[in-house]
Amino acid sequence: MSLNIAHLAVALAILSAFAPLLFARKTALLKFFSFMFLGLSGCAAVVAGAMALLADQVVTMVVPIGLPWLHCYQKLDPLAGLFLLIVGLVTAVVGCYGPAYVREYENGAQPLPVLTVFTGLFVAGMFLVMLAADAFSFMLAWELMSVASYFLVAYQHQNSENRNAAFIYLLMAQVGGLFILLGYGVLAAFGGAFSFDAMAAAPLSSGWASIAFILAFIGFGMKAGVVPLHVWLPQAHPVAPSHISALMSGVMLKVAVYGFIRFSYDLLGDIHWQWGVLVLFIGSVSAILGVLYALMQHDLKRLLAYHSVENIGIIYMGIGLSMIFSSFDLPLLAALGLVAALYHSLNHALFKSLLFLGAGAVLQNSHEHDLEKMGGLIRGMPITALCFLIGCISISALPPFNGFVSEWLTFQAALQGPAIDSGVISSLIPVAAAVLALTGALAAACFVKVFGVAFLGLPRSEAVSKARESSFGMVFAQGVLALCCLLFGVFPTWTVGAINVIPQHLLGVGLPAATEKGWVWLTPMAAETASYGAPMVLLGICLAWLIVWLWLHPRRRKTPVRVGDTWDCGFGPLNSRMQYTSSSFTQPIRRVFRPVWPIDEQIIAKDEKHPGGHYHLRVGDWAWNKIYLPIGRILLASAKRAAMIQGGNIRVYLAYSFFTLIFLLWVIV
Amino acid sequence: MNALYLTLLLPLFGTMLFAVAGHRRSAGTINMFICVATFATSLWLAINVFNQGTLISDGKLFYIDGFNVYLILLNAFVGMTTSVFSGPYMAHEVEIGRVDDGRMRLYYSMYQGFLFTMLVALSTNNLGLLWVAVEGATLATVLLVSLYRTPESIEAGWKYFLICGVGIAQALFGTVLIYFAADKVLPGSDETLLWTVLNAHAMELEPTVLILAFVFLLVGYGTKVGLVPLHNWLPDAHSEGPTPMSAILSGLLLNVALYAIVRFKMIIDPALGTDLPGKIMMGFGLVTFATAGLLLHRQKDVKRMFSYSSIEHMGLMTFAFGIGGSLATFGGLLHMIVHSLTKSAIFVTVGHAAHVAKTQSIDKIRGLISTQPTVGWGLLLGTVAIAGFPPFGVFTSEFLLFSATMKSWPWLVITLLIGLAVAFAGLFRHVQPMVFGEAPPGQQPVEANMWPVIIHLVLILWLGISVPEVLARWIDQATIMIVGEGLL
Amino acid sequence: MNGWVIAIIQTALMAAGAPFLTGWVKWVKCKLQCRQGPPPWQPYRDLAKLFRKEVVISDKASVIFRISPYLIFSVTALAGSIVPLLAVGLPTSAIADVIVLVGFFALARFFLALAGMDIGTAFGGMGSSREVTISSLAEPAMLLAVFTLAMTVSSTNLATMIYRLLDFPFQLYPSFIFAGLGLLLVAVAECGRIPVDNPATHLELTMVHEAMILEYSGRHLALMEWAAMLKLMIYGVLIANLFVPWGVALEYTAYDFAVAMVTITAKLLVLGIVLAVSETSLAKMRLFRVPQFLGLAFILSLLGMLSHVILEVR
Amino acid sequence: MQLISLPVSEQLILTLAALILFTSFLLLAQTRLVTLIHTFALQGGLLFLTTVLVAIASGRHHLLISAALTLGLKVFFIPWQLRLLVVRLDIRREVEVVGNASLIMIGAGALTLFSYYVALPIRELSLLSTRNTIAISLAVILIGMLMIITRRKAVTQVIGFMSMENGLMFAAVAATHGMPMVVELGVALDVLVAAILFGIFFFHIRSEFGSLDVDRLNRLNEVDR
Repeated sequence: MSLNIAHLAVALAILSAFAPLLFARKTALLKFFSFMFLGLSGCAAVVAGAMALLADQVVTMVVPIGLPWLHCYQKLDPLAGLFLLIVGLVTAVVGCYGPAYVREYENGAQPLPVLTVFTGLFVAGMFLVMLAADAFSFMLAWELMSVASYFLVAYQHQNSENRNAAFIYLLMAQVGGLFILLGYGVLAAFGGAFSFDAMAAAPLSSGWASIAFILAFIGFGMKAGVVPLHVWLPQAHPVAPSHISALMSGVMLKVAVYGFIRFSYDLLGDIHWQWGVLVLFIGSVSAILGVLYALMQHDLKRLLAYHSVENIGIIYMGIGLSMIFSSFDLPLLAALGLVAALYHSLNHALFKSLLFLGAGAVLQNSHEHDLEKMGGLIRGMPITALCFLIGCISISALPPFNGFVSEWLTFQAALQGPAIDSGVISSLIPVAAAVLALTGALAAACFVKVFGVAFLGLPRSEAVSKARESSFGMVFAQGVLALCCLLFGVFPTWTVGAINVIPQHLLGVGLPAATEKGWVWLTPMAAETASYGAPMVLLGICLAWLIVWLWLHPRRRKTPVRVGDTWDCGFGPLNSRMQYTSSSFTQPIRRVFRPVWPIDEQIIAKDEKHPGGHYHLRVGDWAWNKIYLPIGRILLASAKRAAMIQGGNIRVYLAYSFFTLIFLLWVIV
Repeated sequence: MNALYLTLLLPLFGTMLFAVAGHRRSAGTINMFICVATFATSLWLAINVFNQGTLISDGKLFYIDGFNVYLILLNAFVGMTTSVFSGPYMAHEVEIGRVDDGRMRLYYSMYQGFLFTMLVALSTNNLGLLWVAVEGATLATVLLVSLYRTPESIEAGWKYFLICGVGIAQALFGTVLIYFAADKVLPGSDETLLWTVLNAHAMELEPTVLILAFVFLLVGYGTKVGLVPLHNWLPDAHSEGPTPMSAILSGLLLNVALYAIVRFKMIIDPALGTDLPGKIMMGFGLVTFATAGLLLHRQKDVKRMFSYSSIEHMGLMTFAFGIGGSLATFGGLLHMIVHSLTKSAIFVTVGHAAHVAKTQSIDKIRGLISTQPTVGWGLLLGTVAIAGFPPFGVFTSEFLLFSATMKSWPWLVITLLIGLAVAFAGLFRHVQPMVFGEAPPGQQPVEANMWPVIIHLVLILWLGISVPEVLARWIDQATIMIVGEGLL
Repeated sequence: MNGWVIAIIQTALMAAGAPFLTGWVKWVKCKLQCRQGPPPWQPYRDLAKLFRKEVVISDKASVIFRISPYLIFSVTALAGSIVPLLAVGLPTSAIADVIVLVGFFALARFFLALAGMDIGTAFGGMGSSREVTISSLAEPAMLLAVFTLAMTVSSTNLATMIYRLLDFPFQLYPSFIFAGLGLLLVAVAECGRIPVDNPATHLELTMVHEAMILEYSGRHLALMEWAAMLKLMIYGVLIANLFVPWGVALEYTAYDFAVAMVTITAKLLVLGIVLAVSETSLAKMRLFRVPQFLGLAFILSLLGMLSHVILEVR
Repeated sequence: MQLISLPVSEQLILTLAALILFTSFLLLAQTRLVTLIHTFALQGGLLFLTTVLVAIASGRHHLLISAALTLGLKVFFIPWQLRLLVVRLDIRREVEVVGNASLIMIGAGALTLFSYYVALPIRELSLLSTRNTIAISLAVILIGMLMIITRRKAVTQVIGFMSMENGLMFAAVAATHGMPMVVELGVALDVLVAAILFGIFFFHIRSEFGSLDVDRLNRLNEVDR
């Protein structure tokens, strides 16, 4: 049943891609049908996912397509269900958001049907990845997802940065896909077949298992965007249409996480501690570098993209912890780490989509994506601002919103480090916890900057000052996500209770104690070890607020608030250029962590072009400068070397033939 | 067998007809009809083979089995769709005055002549005749390569002629050696060079002669396949000839040459008892694959670029047949089909693109999608397909190939992987700016017949999502024939 | 039910005592510097006056500016409610553990910094920028310090931590020395004391906390100030009760409470003196020296953690 | 195996083989075009003789047709056509400079040795004396290739190519007593067409590049210039 609904979701997504083409000329109908089907498909996926997750059932099916001896295996289990739910939720929301948002593209340079077709295919690809239960259909769905999203990134291809970003994206997607394929190849070679069941049963030696793991780690990491495989992410996400960025950043990265979990827990099974250490290390590095790079960005969507790197890092930290515990035969703790990672996947999908949708709303209404030119948007777009604020609080991992819960769970897992029977590892794990703490604090700093610079203060450009609230659909979509952020933050026990079946499937145990104290108290290990009463926190804040308000309210009548000018030190009226900008806000952090970024910073004194002087700042990416550019250079140099073979002289060509012959004759004799 | 004779006679008739009447305006249409008829008869032939199994002609000169029949069908099909494209394309060339009547006669006549030689090469049972037909194919196309009479096209033609001539001469020596070996087993027989006979007596042949023969055959036919470092003629010939020519060269000729190598390998392998030929082929395949991938980065001419892509894929197929084993062979055979279909579709689109932009230079082709969306998307999707992205069929065959490599030569997979990534980057960095972006001022859409492209892309899409049972059984038969065991 | 009442009373006590602690530090400092100084209860007078005064709000301010004081105070008060001032085992302490406590501070700071940026002055942005920089460095150091304790007692729940520390047979934990020192440094930074910040000046080059609340007046300013005092109080109680847990009431008897009351007062007064002495003897740092200061805190906490793992486990 | 123990016909074939190899060396060394064409015709003649001899000695009379074809094509038609072209293109007197001629000759000698080395395993299996000719024909083929590689004139390259073809035919005739008829005919047809096409190309190259120097055909390349 759940699988049928999931297939319905896929069908609806494909329908949303192609059915509206019947109305290719009538934009209104095109938009309506496309996004309606998309939304319905999302809803169907949510239903299917929830059924699989809550009913704790595994449904399988064989579809007779694909290769003759390798039919397409489909399976929906709780793990797939959770991620199906995540994808479906965001897709459904995007279905509400889309029609109003794509208004911008109606009369643009590119035809709208291109956008809707590939959006549908993209979503269908993501659904199919979750459902695939053999390597072939997995790769098929996976690459469908990659290619479709490539076209979406390249949608506004009249801009060169779109083209470049799309190229880098597709290139890395291709490489990643190949790595994954190889990973499956190892398993299939030992398991004798491509179905997941056969692979899971493959008798792997420890060395081959590690090779398969590394391949999968790189492959999925490429898509998930862990450092240093993240470089496509900050390029591709900003240039895609915002609802696509929301899907890509919020959901597609989760699909990679899903694949990684599926591969390492389900297919490989016997986990080595070295893998866990690797995942934890890369996760920590991604988290900290992601947030540090995010801090330095002033393009709103690029900043959010770097935050995706950070959050994926946090998810990987959870997974890494889980792997380490699992390898030391501590399944309960392993379950805790896994639950934390899964929960964070859900949360990140929610708040990152919310933030991207907010950024889209800002972009649509002010045509501005540069933080340096924003400001004061809260006055024109109050509801968007409120939703965005909720997103900011959530992603900064502040109670009582959802981001906090999953980070808290990750902390709890990290603090159980000493349970491990190895001194070095158990002392390293708390360090990871410290990194997580630093990440969280820096993320908060970053979102103070984002919200403060974009929505508060004075508008820094004309267009921004005229921005008005978006239409109902867009606001509604953001509202839904904001509400989800709150609900998943305030009622974590229910969520953890539902997610619990996944570690039961993968590791054999769940977290029996997590919800034993009732729905108010989240006690992952035991009540005395740690507890978090999220509803009580919300209640407490409200209560405290109420008391203060009741106490102060009478005074308000006595001495009403007087509105006056801002204090300007007596120098005359303030203007928007006196405010701290995005760059200046992060200047202290830039000083503190100076070596982290390749910085090109110049202060140009007054000259003709810049009568007021000029400050120039460019923050690059070391991964790009030190890894990718050299690879590119090596590639081009070797291509140049290889080109010598095609020198143009026919006598040389014939000499090749001659010497090849001689060589071969010499070899065989 | 009648189906076969018809299949062979139709193009032969076409060759003669066009030698006289190729310059007429209706020639393009007639050409198309002949090709359609050829395809129909080849389909008939295929159904015959499918129903009755292997066929052999009375004089044992022709022999149709599961291996070659699907290549015959493929040849006829690609020949047909390309002829659909070729008519309007050449009419446009006449219009802009690049070719005159005489050359049009030559063109159509040789188009059919080329198809004829290809079909003969595929269907013959006599290995000597195989050589004659492949050499004939070179001779038929060499003037087409230099059809435009520009210095570059003359140069390309000369290189094509001489390099292939020298190469193919070596193949003849290989054939002579095979004959020499067989002569000892079956002295004085007229049937000594028949593949069926050789295959039956493969175990009795002298291994030391055979390995020597194999080297010559590999270098000889390998020159036609485009194996590095014997490939140098290929990009030149593809880029300078008329585009329909490039489409069938890439789609057919290379396959046929590879087919020849595989046929010989089928005889040589059992006699030899070692996998030395396989290893040599793998080595060639890898070197070819890697070099072509790198050279993709240095292209300035769009047809030249796609010809390097053909070299790359031929390398991959050679590698697959070199590995041997049912999985790799199945993948290699499937790859032959999907590569032919995709590459000819790409060349068709490239032809239109070159007409739109009035140049073949990559730097000057810009914004195809905004000028003519069908051409732009066709080129982009074709490139996506050839780069091995699902849901297109190239992915399926590469998937099989990778799995096979993983099974027997796991470490080589890394080379393949790097090669694929490099090749992909090389293709896309050039194709992207051509299709995307804003069109240069004054660029106008041209009359384009995109049906061949659409049909090909739909077919490879179909093959990517689901390989039909019939085709799979067919390929499996061929696999059984080549390596002795099937997959199904 | 009993527990809830005690918890609320305890929170109220905390809130009520906070201004005194601030005043006490100031008074001791004045004495140390041989100045007359205001009496320790001067902050109460200030707050009372501020609550009565008119509120002037900039016309550039948004709703964030208005709700921030209430939110910050509520959150800080809630944070206060989970710190065991007098007794352990109260129901409020189950609401949140020490990680959530840090989260509360972060939430308050988040809005504080936003409020600073809201009216669009240079001062506000400057203050916010510095505040988030300092706190983002202080937070990990603090968590690491607390984690050392949490690992020792294998719990992150504050009440459980204190309870177990009291329950265990007395032993010397070398890690606690480092963690305590680390936490002390963090507290100094977080509460905006010398040498990181100077709450007593409004010198634009140095101010952090004051820059953010520069635009506030009347009861809003009062709430902000009070929240800051409360924060100092919470840190004081935290350090006092975590590292010197004796005296905290384990059972809810009048005697125990009285003892707890006396001991915590004494501990806080001593802490206040320590703070005053250090503030007197140290000079305010340059802003870009602060990371080094916090780096020291981080290293201390890390050493604490490592010495726990190396020396104390098994 | 003693030479003396062989029948006269086979002794003759071996002698002819030696002569053909010798003409190959001559071709390699010859710099004047017209003489080169004559030498090529001579090689064709030797091939014709061999074919006739084998046809008579082995009693495979269809080889006589093959011999006739060789006579027609290799001895008369192609040399005649080449000579005609040389006259028409007015390059009779052109002398081709061959760089480092002695080195090339040493190379050709080494190739002969190498061919012998390669064919050695076959030879050891042999019963028939004619099997030795495999080595000779291989040497002729390789020397033909060497000639194509070292010469810069299109005409010389074609002669090299045709001389390779001669080596092939020699192998077919001497080592295996001729290929099946249909193949012989096909090969002959191909050679004929090729010879005509070469002629067409000479004119094109000459008119587009102003010379028959193939080193000038270097526009199509991937190298930065």
